Amino acid sequence: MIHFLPLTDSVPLAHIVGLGVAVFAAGAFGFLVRRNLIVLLMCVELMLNGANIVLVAFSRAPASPDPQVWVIFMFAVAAAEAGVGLALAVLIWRRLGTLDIDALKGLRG
Amino acid sequence: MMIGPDLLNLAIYLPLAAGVLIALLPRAKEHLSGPLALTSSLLAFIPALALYTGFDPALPGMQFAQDLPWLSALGARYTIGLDGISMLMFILTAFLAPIAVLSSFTAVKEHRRFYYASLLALQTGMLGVFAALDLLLFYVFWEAMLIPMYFIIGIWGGRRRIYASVKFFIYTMAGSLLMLAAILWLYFDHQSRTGVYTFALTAYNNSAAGGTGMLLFLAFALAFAVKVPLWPFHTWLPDAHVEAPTAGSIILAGVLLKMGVYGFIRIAVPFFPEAAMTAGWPIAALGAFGVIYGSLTAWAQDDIKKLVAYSSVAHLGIVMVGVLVLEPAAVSGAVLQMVNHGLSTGALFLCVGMLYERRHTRLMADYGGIAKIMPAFAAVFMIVTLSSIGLPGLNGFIGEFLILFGAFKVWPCLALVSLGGVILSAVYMLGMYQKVFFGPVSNTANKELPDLKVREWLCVLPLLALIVWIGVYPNFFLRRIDTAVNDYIRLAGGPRPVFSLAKGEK
Amino acid sequence: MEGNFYPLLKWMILPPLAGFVLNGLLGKKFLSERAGGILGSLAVLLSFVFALLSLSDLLNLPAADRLLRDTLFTWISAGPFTVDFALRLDPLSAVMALVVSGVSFLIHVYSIGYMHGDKGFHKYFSYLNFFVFFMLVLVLADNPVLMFVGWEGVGLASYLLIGFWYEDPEKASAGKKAFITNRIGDAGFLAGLMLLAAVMHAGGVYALDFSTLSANAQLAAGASFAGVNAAFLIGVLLFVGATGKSAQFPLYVWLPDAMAGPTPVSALIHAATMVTAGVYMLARMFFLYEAAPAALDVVLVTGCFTAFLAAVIAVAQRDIKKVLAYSTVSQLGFMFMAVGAGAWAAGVFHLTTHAFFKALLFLAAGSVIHGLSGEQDLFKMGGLRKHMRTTFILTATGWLALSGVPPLAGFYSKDLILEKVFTSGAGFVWLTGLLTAALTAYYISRLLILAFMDNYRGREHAHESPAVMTVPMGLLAALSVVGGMAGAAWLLPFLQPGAPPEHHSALMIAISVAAAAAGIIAAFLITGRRIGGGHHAAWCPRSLAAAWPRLHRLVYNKFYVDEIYEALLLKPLARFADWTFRVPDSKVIDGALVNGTARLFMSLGRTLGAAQTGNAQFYAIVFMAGLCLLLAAVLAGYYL
Amino acid sequence: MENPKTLLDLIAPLLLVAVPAIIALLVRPAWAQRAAGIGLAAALFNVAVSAPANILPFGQSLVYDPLTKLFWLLILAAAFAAVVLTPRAACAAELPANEYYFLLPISAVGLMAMLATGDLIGVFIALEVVSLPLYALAAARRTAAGAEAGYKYFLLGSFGAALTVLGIAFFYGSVGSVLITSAAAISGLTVTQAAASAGFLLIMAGFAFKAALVPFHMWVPDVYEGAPTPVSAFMASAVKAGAVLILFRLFVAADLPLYYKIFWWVAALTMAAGNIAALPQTGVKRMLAYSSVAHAGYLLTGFMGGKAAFPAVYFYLAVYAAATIGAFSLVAILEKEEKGVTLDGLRGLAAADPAKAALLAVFVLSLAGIPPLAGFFGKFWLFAQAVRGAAPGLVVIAVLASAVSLYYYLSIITAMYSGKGDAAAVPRAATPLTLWLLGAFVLLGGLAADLFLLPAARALPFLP
Repeated sequence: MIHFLPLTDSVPLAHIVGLGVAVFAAGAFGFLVRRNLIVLLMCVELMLNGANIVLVAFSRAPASPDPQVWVIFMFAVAAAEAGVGLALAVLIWRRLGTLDIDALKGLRG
Repeated sequence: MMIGPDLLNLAIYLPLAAGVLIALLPRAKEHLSGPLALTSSLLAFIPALALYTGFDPALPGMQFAQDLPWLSALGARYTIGLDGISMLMFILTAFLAPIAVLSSFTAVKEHRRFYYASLLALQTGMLGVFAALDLLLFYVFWEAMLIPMYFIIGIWGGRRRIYASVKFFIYTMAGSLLMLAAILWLYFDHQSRTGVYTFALTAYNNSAAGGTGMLLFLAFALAFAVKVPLWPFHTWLPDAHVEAPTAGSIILAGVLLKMGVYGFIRIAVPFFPEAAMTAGWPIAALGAFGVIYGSLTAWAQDDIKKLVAYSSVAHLGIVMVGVLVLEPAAVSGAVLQMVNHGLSTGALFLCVGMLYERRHTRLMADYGGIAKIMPAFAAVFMIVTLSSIGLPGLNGFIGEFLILFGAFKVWPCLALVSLGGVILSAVYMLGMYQKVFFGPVSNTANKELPDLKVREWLCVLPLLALIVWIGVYPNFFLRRIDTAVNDYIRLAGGPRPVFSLAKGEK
Repeated sequence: MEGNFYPLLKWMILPPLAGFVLNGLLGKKFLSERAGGILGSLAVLLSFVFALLSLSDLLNLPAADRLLRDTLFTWISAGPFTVDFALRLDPLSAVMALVVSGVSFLIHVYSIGYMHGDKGFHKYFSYLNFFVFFMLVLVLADNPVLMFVGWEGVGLASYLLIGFWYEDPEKASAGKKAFITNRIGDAGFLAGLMLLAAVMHAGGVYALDFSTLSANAQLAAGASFAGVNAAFLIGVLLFVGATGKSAQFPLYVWLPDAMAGPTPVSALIHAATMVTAGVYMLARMFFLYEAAPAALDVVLVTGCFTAFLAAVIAVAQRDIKKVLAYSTVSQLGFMFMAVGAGAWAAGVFHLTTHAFFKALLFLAAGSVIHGLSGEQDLFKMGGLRKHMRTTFILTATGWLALSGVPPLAGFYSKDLILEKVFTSGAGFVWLTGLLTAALTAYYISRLLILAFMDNYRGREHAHESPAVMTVPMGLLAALSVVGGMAGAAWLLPFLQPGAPPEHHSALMIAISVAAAAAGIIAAFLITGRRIGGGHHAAWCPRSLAAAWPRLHRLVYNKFYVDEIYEALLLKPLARFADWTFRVPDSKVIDGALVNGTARLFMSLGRTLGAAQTGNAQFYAIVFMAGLCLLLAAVLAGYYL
Repeated sequence: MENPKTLLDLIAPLLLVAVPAIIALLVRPAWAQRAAGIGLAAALFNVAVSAPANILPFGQSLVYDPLTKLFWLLILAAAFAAVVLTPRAACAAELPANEYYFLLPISAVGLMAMLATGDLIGVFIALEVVSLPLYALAAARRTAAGAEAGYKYFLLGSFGAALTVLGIAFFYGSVGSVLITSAAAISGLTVTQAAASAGFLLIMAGFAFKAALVPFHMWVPDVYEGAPTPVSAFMASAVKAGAVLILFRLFVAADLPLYYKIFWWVAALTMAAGNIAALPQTGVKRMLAYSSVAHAGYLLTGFMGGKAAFPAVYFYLAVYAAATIGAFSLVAILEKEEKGVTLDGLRGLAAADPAKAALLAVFVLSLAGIPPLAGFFGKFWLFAQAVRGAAPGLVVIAVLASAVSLYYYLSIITAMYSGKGDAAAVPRAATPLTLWLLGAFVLLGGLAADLFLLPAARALPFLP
């Protein structure tokens, strides 16, 4: 098996996982408190990347390169997501003239 | 064709087929829907009658039975057949259906195709309930019937028809849903005991005891009690009756309510004899209480239809006493009383409908002195009223009498309470009759009302004939249910011990 | 089954049925008034003839074996429970059937004249035939259940005929009152039958015909229900039924109101036949009472009290029919006294004689009313002996018979009853009976005086009734005269073949004659004092009224019994019914429970809808919160 | 790869959908619907006639076994119905036809892939292939409401996706595999297994979001209401079916008693919340959205029966999808404004257009689960699974919830069949044949439940 990205043993696994989770949590927190739609989009990307870090970190534990490949897929997915999200944001801007999430309350009840 | 399952199927499905045909009539032929419906329901009566005459009262068990595979993945089968009790209900349904159709000819003017299609579909549903011997099939017919009835009340009903129809539908369906859960439990329980997946009714006789049996029994009992309707589950009935068109009321009172009682006889009690033995008295007590309660509330009405509706609560209360007391005479009486109530209350609704068609009001206060204007109608109404209050010589007496005499031996208190209904029924029925028919013609709008027309005579005469027939010669009908009644009592673990009359004992 | 099969019996009940159907269905359209009347009368005559034929056949049998039976079909059969549609003719039912069909026939004929010109003529005769049919079913029934059919059937006929002129709301109400009051009694009757059947079934006896019941009466005597002797309870319950039908206290209130019906109906149903059904029933079921003497005491006391109460009320009434109605109640009380004293045959004897003279009196009253075009107030009559001579003579016959003047019918039977009561040892009852007898003589004399003596006080032209009315009355009058003697000689031994001949004590006879005489004299003294004075305003009952105004008002208003029933029973019950509907039914069950559940879910739905704010971040918060909960649950699953 | 026919059976349906979808993007708008429809029909036919064997040309990544066949049949049929039932008028007026008929089949391809793959990464990627077109489709009308629906869906969907990835990461980290079958390994009590279990729960939450289970359901009413009605139909049927099936797969793969307990509560809450929240609704689309939430709860009830519940879940999904597509499609045909049809808007429909009213009544009554309609048999068999799985309490809740639901289902029928009203003015349009077929299926499907239950029972061994 070829290790694409050999990680040194000096950084404990838990730290890397912790970093990923922290990034994820930061994104989630931002998602819950920020108002701007673009910022929310960025927060989602942050969450996704945090999850990716965790995934990559685990390529060390079972000692498999697979996660490193999967993360590439995830990047693609995230990029597509960002594309759709931005397009929708443009549409929102055109229709509502604002990017404040509080404006998105036409559908409720 | 031999008198057998084919004929049974014909009687069940002919109305539905005709209903579909009527629904598909082109708009230009809408006027044909009524006559077509009448023809088909009359045609369906012929096989039903043939079955009744071909029924052998001496044979135990089901006759004209058929058993075909249906949903093999579930173990559900298409099993139908009739015993003495269901045969009687079956013929009652087939008998009332043409009358209901005929009563609608002038009353229903809008969406006639859909109306008659609903009525005929309803007929198939009701006949199916009485013939079904497979639990799933029974449940399907049982619930399916609600849809056409819901339409009949909701579309062609009175002012508050929507409220009434939705209430009717939700109330009765909600009651039945717990039964569904109980059916499922039984189904898997049976499978775990025997390894066989089946819904055959016969497989479930005496199928659970103890606390489980009681819970399951109550689930079934609730479903049936709502339909009966047993106090305090009755409040959907007055609303449904008042708002339903005449035919709907006839069917509702004549057949639908009987299904609740029938459910007790065919399912709830034989499935859980132990629980029924324990819970029988409280439920019958509700019935007896309902006799008094229904009579009192009927007395308080000023709307004729509502009065009749509440009287149904009273009538069926006494029937429930008869069914649960498990005494041969009482059970026979209860079964016969189901028919009697169907005839007399059906006829009452029919008569009220005739009045309503003429004056468009159901308030007693709007009438008075009708006997002078419509003497023939008054006579008919009188006979029906008397039948309803159980005058000897007419049908109502036979049933009440047998129930009371049978029940007295086991539950004297309940019989005596129910006896109070004998007095009260005279109070409210004759009070109503007096307000409507006697006295001077105070309201000028009533002066020109025409008496019964030929079509209306055709509606009431068969009912009157049966009312008298059953009163004078009930044995014709009783003979055919004897075996089935005994089967029922045996399955129910009856008869119950009679109370002690020994001297010195209390 | 014992008894002789005798298919003729059914022919006794069928002609009136046919008459009912023919007159009812075809009458108005196809039959003339005369034809309808004749048809109705003939039907009953036919019954009478068959009754006579049957009687002669019965008489041909040896005295111990006098029982004829006719089973038409098995009526009800459910499990072991079987009731036949069977008729029986024994001396008791034979007498009753003869009285019923005979008196009925006469009254039918009378009615042809009385109802002449009425719009509902055919309906009337059809109802009358209907009544006779059910009355004969009642009389001839071979089991109490079939008897109950007749019992309720005659009640229905009574209801229909009381409310015959239904356009008058009061008359319609009177009919309803009669039916409902009777129903209360009937419920008692049914309860008694239920207990009787239960007792018999418990003893393994499933047949309910009278012979079987009689043979097994000891079963009832040996059983008990709720701690009370069953035979006693059955007896009392059946008697409750009898108090309804035969208008005894406390259920007598319907009978005076029942006078709203046409007068021949009052004569037939509410005097001669139907109201005596209770007495007949008790006589029929006497084997039960023999097993429960305590029940007889109840009958005796109730009969006595009713007889006295009704006689007192009758004293103060102004309506000629009301007087007769209360008199009927009172006389029925006498019959029950007889039964209560154990002398059912004496009761039936009085029943028979009473049928004659009371029918006569009613028909006479009818004749008066007919002659005065509907006037019923005694105070507006007077002097009719001049205008209606035949009627007067006939009424006077009835008067003497009812008063108990020998040798007319009433004397024999009433005297026999008092004697029986006395010998049974009920001294106080006997005394009350005697007083009642005196009162009876008083009020009927008063009626005679007010109506026929002095001068005419009314405005309508008074005229004598036609022969079609007076001839039947004449026949009844004849019977009222000879009925007592014939009965004493022939009827009593026929009813009770084995019984020892009566020993009439001269003292007894003297006392009762004295009582009657006292009543008559008092009436002439009090009521007749002003005869000839022509001063109408100061008419005699005033003197009584003036002497005891309060008492008079109390009596005149029938002790306010109707009002008390109304206030204590009917009104509260009706209000309770109303309340039941308004509060427990509409508000609690339907309102709070049924619709309340619906409302609860609806408001829950609105709350959930309100939580759906439209804010995506709130949605995410719920998402996260829920997820955290689930995660906590998972981890708890591992670590707890 | 031993049998080229098998490989073709696997690849061909995906291509048969995807290629015409791309063609739909390129042709004249008028032809786009036909292209997409023909593609889906061809794929459906291909799947129907194929004889799957459990052969793994791509390992667990793409499997074509009898189970897949059943999944695909359901998804393709639903997608096909959604495509052909999109009113032509709606496309001409508001929807960009080319994009619409491209995105919808592509989403269907995603669903097919999602249900054919055996590893979680594949499932996730496929899920994104499903979701991304849907975000766009939800906003396809480019109105304010559409944009709002699209963006909300996008935001919450991405949020859920991120959680799913995190879950996959932890699952992989603990178990060392991303195969669904390896979920069986989490039924221990070690720390690792707890982490795996938590991760697995996160994964399931992602699909619970798509399936609209409480508490992940809150987007559903807003999005269904704001999205073009045919898109709502697709989401409520095909997408929900895909999500529920994958959820079922995960659930039975883990087969963890703890999950049974959790799902018990989730099912109960979902049924209750969905049905109760639907009660006061007056907009039919929103009502149906809540109804679809409730139905997810019913489906979860069936999960209590474990693996053997599959035939019941499958049959119910088929019946539910048919009724839902039918109902939404009728709303699509009837609606005049962006907001869809209100109850008042249905008033008098029966008089104006009896055929459509009757069909809508059939669909709604089936959703309500009233015999003899297929919905009843579906529910019956579904609840039966819960009883078999010893969860009778949940069945009691389920039947009570069904009783509550009757009210709002009936309100639709009542509106259609009462008097004259707004709908009386609706021009009578022809009722599409597909709608009749759906109606016939819903009407009679229950009596022929064997057709679904027996093949599904045969496919049972292929469940992990």
